[in-house]
Amino acid sequence: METSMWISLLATGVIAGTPILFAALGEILTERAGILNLGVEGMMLVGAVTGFLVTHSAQNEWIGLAMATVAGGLMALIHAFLCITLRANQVVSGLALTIFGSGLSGYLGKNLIGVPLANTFKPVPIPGLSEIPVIGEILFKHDVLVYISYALIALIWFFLFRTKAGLELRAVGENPAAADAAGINVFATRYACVIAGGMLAGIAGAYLSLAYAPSWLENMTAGRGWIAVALVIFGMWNPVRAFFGSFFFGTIDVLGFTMQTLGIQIPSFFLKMLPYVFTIVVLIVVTRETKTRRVASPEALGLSYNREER
Amino acid sequence: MTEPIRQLEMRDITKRFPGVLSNDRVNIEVRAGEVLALLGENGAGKTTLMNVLYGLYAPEEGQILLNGRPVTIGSPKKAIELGIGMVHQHFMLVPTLTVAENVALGLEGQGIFLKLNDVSDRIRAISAEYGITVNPDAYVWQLSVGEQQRVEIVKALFRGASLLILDEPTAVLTPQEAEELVKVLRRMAERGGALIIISHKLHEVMAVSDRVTVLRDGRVAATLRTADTSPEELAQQMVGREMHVWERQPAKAVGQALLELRNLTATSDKGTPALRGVDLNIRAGEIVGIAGVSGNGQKELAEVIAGLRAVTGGEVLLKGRNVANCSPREILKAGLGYVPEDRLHVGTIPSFSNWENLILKDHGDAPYARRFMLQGKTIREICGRLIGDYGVKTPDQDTWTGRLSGGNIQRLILAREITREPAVLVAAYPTRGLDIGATEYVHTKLMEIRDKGMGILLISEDLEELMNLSDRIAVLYEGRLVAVMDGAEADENRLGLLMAGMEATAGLQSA
Amino acid sequence: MKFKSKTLAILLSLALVLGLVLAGCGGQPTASQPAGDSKAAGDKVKVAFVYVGPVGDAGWSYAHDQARKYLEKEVPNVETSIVESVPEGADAERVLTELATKGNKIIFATSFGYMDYVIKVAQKFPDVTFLHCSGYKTAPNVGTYFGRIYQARYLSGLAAGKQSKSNVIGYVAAMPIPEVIRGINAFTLGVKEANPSATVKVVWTNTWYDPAKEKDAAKSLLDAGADVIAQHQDTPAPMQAAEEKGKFGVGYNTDMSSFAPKAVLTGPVWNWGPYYVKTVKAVMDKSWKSEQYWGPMADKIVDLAPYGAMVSDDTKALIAKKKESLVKGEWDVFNGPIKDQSGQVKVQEGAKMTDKEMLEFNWFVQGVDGTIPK
Amino acid sequence: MLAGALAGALLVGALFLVLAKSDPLTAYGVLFSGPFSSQFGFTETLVRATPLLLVGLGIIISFRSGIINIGGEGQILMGAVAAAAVALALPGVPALIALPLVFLSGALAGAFWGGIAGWLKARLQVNEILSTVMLNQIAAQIYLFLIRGFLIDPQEVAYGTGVPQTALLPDGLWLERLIPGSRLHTGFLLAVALAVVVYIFLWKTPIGFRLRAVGAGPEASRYAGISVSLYTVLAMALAGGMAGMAGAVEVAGLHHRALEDISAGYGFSGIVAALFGRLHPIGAIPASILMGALILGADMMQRAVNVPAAIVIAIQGLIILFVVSSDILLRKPEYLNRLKKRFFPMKGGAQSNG
Repeated sequence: METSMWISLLATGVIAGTPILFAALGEILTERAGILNLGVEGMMLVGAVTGFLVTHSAQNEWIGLAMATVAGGLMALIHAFLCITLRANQVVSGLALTIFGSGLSGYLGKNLIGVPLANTFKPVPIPGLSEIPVIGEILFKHDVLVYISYALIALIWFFLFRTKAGLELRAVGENPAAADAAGINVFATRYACVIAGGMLAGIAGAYLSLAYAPSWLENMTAGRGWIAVALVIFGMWNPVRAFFGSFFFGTIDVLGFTMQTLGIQIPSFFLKMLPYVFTIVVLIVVTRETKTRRVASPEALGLSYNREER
Repeated sequence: MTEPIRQLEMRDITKRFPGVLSNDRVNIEVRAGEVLALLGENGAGKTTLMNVLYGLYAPEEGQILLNGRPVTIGSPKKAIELGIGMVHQHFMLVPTLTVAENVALGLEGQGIFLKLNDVSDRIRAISAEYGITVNPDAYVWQLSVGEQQRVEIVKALFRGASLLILDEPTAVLTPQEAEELVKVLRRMAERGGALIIISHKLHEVMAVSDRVTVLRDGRVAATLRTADTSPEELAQQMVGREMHVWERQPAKAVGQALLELRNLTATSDKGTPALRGVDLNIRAGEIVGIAGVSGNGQKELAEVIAGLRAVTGGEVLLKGRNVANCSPREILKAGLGYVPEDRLHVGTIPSFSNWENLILKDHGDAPYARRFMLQGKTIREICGRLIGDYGVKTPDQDTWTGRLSGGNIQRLILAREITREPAVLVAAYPTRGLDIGATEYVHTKLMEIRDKGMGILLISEDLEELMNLSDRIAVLYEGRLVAVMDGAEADENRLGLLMAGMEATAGLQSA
Repeated sequence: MKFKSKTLAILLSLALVLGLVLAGCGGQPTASQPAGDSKAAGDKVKVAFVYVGPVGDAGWSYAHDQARKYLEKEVPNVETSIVESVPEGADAERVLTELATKGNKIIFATSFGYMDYVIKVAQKFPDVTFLHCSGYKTAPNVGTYFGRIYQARYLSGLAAGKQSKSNVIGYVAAMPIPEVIRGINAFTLGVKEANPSATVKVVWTNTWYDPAKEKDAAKSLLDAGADVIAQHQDTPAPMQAAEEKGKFGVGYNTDMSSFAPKAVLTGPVWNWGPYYVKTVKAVMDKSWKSEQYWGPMADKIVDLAPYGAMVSDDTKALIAKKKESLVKGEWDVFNGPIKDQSGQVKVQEGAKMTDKEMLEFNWFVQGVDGTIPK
Repeated sequence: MLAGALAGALLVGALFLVLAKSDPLTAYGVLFSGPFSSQFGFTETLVRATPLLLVGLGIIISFRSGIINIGGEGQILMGAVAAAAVALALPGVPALIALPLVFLSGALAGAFWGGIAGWLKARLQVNEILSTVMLNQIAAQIYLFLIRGFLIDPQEVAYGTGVPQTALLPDGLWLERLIPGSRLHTGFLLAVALAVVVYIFLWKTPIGFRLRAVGAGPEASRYAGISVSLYTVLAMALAGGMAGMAGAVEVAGLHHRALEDISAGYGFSGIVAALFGRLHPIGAIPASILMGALILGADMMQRAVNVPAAIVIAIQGLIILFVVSSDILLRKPEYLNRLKKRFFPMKGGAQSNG
C-alpha cells in the first residue's frame, strides 16, 4: 500500500507537471532567442478556451488541440510584433498580454461554463513500456499529450544543440549582432521562436481544459504560466532539465495532498512558495556559474535588436 | 557557389543618419588580387561605407556593381552569398560558442544537422593553407583578441569570401602580429582575393595596400596608387591641411615620487594572474609610458590603481599613503585622476548632459552641492567656463554627452579630471580613435599639466605617441614590467621585441 | 526612456482639463442624491446583483446567476443587472454606491466580504433594500440570507455511505473555515448513519477554484483508498477524477452529473431562485422586514441534485425518509449525541446545537479522518 | 501618438463589444465620460490613482537606476500587511504618533522586500526581472498566510466566516476623507507630495544624481567613485518602499484593514503609469490619474451596458498593449517611416530582405 501510494504520487506529479512543461518548453525556445515572454499565462488561457471551444463544437479533441496551438501562436505573434518589430518593452508587453488573455478567454468561454466535454484525452497505457515495474506506472500510463511532451523534450533538445537552426537560434539570443553579421535573419528567427513558444503555451492551456480537468473555467490556469517562467530558469534553459523541474514542481503540487491523507499537515503556503524559493536559489546558482562556466541566461535576453542603432 | 569577385565598384553611395551625412556620393573600386586601403580620420565615413557594402546599412542613393553588374545587397546574408566577407572592428562572435560553432553559424546548405567535425576539419585546412592558427574546439570567450580576429578571418574564408573587408585590423595587435597579418593579407591578395582595409594609420596603409582611397568628411578626397604617394601626401589628404610636426619636449623638473607601485599583483576577470609583481614609480612632473600589446595587464594596471579592481598583493602608494584596495572614491579623493580607455561608457555617461558628466566625480562636494542639494547655479557657471576653456564643441550644457564626437568627449573628460587637480593622472589610450586635431590637443594638454608638476601614467598602444611624450617608458608583458627605459633612448624595434616577450630578461631595470 | 517635454505638456494639459471637470461638477451633489432616473426603467423595479467571481465559475456566482434568471422569469416587473468579479474590499463600497445611485431598489450582495460595505452604503440610501448573503450584520434596510446547506450535505452523506465498499470516503475541502467544517461534519454524520464503519478522509486545497489542484487532491484521496469523493469546491474536477478511476462522487453547488455521469451519485445544491422571488415580491408590496434568514431545506433554498443511475432504490428510500423528517422539522442534523474525533461527547443526547454554535464550528465529529490546520 | 494608441485599442475593443451585442458607442461614452462626469466618478478616479502614483514613483526610481522592478505586487502586499499589523498593535496610541509609524512600517516592509531583489542583483548579479517575479509569488503566499493566520480578524473566527482579512484599524488611524461622502482620502495628497519629493530627490540631490548615474552608466559611475551595488540596493529599497507605502495607504486610507487581493494589480499597472508618465515623477501624476480613470471607466462601462467583466479586462489589456507599442514611436518618430519602408517597399528596393 505504501509503495503504491508513492508510485501513484509520482505518476500524478508527471501529470501535474505536464502543462507547465509544455509552457516551459515554449518559453525556453522564446528566451533562447533572446525574447522574454511574461505573457505565458494569458497564452495558456487563450489556448485552454480555444481548445475547449473547438473540441466542443467539432466533437474532436485533436482539432481542438490544433486550434489551441494556433490560438497560442497568434497571441505570441502580437508579442513578437510588439517586441521585435516595434521594439516595445518586453516585460510590459508580456504583462499586458497576460491581462488581455485572461479577459479574452473569459469572454470567449462565457457560454462554456458548466458544459461537459465528450471528447477528451484519456489515459492510454503504452503497451510494453507501461508494464515495466514502477517506471511504467509512473511514466507510461498517461494520456497521449504526456507522451507528446516526452517526444518534444528530445526533439527540442536535439534541435537546439544538434541542428544548424538550433545553433543559429542560440546565437541570436546570445549576440544578435554577431548572428546578423553571419547572415542569420535575426528578426525571422525571433519571430519563429516567439510564435513557436506561444503555440506550446497554447497546448499547455489545452492540456488543462482537454486532459487534466476537462472543463472550462475562467482563469483555470491559476498561475501556472508564472511557474512555467520559473521552470525555465530552474531548468537553466535546457529542455531535459526542464522536464525534471516540471516533474519536481508537479510532485510538490500533489505532495501536500498525499501528506494530508497520511495525516501530515504541511502549511499549504509553504508548499506553494517552495517552487519559487527553489527557483530563486537556482537563479543564484546559475548566475554564479555564469562567471566561471558561462552557462546561463541568454546574454541578449530582454533586449531588442536594431541593426542600425548599434 | 557564385562566381568569384573580379571587380567591385560602389558608385555615388549616399548614406544619412539623423543629422549627419555620413557618405556623400562616394565612389570606390577594388579588383581581384589587390588590396585597397580606405583611409580617413574617425567619422570620415569609412566604416559606414563598408557596412553599406556588407548589407548592414541601406544607402539612400547609389549603386553597387559587381563584376560590372548592379547588385542589391539587402543583408549580410546576401553579401556572403555574393562572396563578400567582413571582419568588424568589434568582432561578431558569440562568446558562449566554440570556434567551430561560430564558423558554422549561418552556413548555407548541407542539410539541417550540425556537422561540427566536418567544419573543424575544414577550419584546420584553411588555417594550414593561409598560415592562420586557430583551434576549432576552443570557446571564443577563452581566446585573446588576436586569436578572435583570426577566427573572424577564417570564418570569412570558410564561406568562400573572394572579397574581404577588414575594419582597423591591426588596432589590437603587436607590431610583430601586425606584420604577420600583413603577410597573410598579401598572401590572400596574391591568391586572387580582393581586400579592403579600413585604417587611419599611415604606415599600415603604406605597408599593405596597392591603392588608397582617402575619405574626408564623408567624401572621397583622393584615390591614389600607394606606390606613387607618400605618407605626407596621404596625411595631408586625410586632414585637409599641413600636419604639425611633433617635437619631443623632455621633462623640465622631476620631483618626488607621487605614485609608487610595489610588487603589485592582481588577477584578470577570468581569475588568471594579470599583474605579477609590478614595481614602478611615477614622479611629479614626468610622464611614464606603458607600452604593451593589449591584454598583457594594462587594463588591470589602470583599474587597480583607480581602485576598480582588487589588489591581491603588494602596495599602491599615492602620495605616500597605501591606497591598495581602497574604494574608488577614497582613491580619487586622495588625488588620482583617470582618463579611462572606454571614454564614452566609462569616462562619461552618454545619456547624461554635459554638465552632469562634468560634475560626475565631485557632485557631492562643495561647491557643487551644499546641504544635500545640488547647487544648480554654481554648477552651470563652472561648467560653462570649463566647456569654454577646453574648447568642447557642443550646442549647450544640456546636450547629451553621447551626442558629442570622440574628441569633444575626451576634452570634456580632461576638463573634469584636470580641474580636480589630482597629483597623478592615469591616462589609458587617451588618443585612441581620435582624429589628428584632437590627438594634438590631448598631447598638448598632457605636456602642459606635466610641466605644472603632475605625474602622469600614460598607457598606449601607439608607439609613436609613447616615444614622443614619455619621459620614461615601461614595457608590460604578461603582467610583468620587462623593461623600463628612458624615453629618449627607446626605439620602435626594441619596444616591439619587448612587447612580444622576445627580450623578456633583457634590460630589466629597477624603476 | 528619456523624458520628453512635449509629452509632459500633453499630460499636464490633460490634467488641467481633468481639474476643470472636477471644478465644474464640484457644485453638483450628484453622489449623495438617490438619482431619480427611475423613469428610464419605466415601471419596472430595478434589482442588482453583486457577484464576487465571474458568473462563469460554475459554482457560487453561477448558482446565484441562475437564480437571477429565474427571478426575471417569475416576476414580470423586475429588471435585473449584475456586476461580476467585484473584489471583497473597498471597491465593493463603490460598486454598491454606484448601483444605489443608478436607481436600483433592491441590491443583493452575494458574498460574505461585502458585509461592512453593505452596512455603510445602506446608511446613505435608506430607500434601497440591501440583502447580504452569508453575513451576520443587519440594519433596518439590510437583511441577510443563507441556506442550511449542511442539511443537504447530510443527505448526500447517506448516499455516499451506502455506496462505499472500501469504507473510505474522500472529501476535497477548500478552506478550513467553520462553514466548510460544518459541511464535513454533516456529511460525515450522514455517512455514519448509512454505514457505521466508514470514515471520511479530508484533504484541504486552500483554494475554492483551481480545477487541476482539486483534481490532484481527489486523486490523492483515491490513491489512499477512497471510493467515493465528496467536495466543498467550486469546480467539477474532483468528480472527473472519480470518474476516471471508475469510482463515485458527490458534487456541490449545481448538478455536476454532466461532467462525470458515471460517477456522480448526487450532491447538495443551492437553489436561490425561490428565495429571490419571495424577497423581491415582499419588498415590492412593502411587506419586507429586515431579518437574518438561514433558510432550511423546507424552503427549498438547498436541495439535492438528481440521483445518478447507480444509486439504489434502497438508498433513495433512506434519503427520502430522512429528508421528510428534516423538512417537517422533526429533527436536525446536529442533534445530540455527537462525539468529536477523540470520542468525547460534545452534544449531549437530547440537546441540539444552536445556530451560533454551528456557525462557529471548529472541531470534527467522530468518523472524520483529518485535521483542521491552525 | 498616445491618442492613436488609445484609438487603436478601442477600435479592437469595439469589435468585442459588437460581438457581445453591446453598443460600443454607449459603452465608450461611459468609459470616458464616466470617471469625469460626476464628483463620484472623479473622486473614485483619484482613489485609484493614489496607489498607482505611489507604485509608479517607485518604478520611476528603480527604472531610472537601471533596474526593471516588476515586484510591485509583492512589495505592496508586504507594505500592507506590515502597516496593518503595526496599526493593530498600537491601539489607543494617538494618531499623530501611530500614523507615521504605520506608514514607516509599510514603507520599510516594502523596502525590505524590494531590497532583497536589489541585494540579489548587486551582490550576486541575479536578474531582477526574474527574481521579482518569483518574489511576487512568495509574497502572495506569505501575505495570505498572515491574514489567514496570526492577523485574521478575531470576528472572522468568532462568526466562523473565516474570510482572510485583518481586523479593522482603530478609527483614529483612518485617513481623513478629502470630500465628505466620497472615498477620496488624504493619501492622494500624500502621493502627490511624494511625487514632488521624488522629483527633487532624483534631480536636485547628490544621492538622486548617483542613482540616476548608476542607472544610465554603471561603469562610468563605478569609475567616478559611486558604489554601484550600494545604490542598486538603495534604488530597489526605495522602489519597494514606495510600493509598500502604497500598500500602507490603501490600508489606512481605503480598506482600513489588510484583505485579500489588496494589491489589485497595481504593481503591474503602476509600471504602465510610470511609463505613461515618461518615467518622470511629475509626469506620473497625470499619467496615474489617466490610468485610474481608464480602470474605473472600464468598470463603469461594465455596469452601464452590461458587458461581461471579461471584455473589460481584455480592453484594458489592449490599451496597455497599444500604449507600449506606441512607446518606441513616441521616442523615435522616424522609426515609423522606416517601418513603412520595411513593410511597403515602394521603390528602389534597397532593402528587400529583412
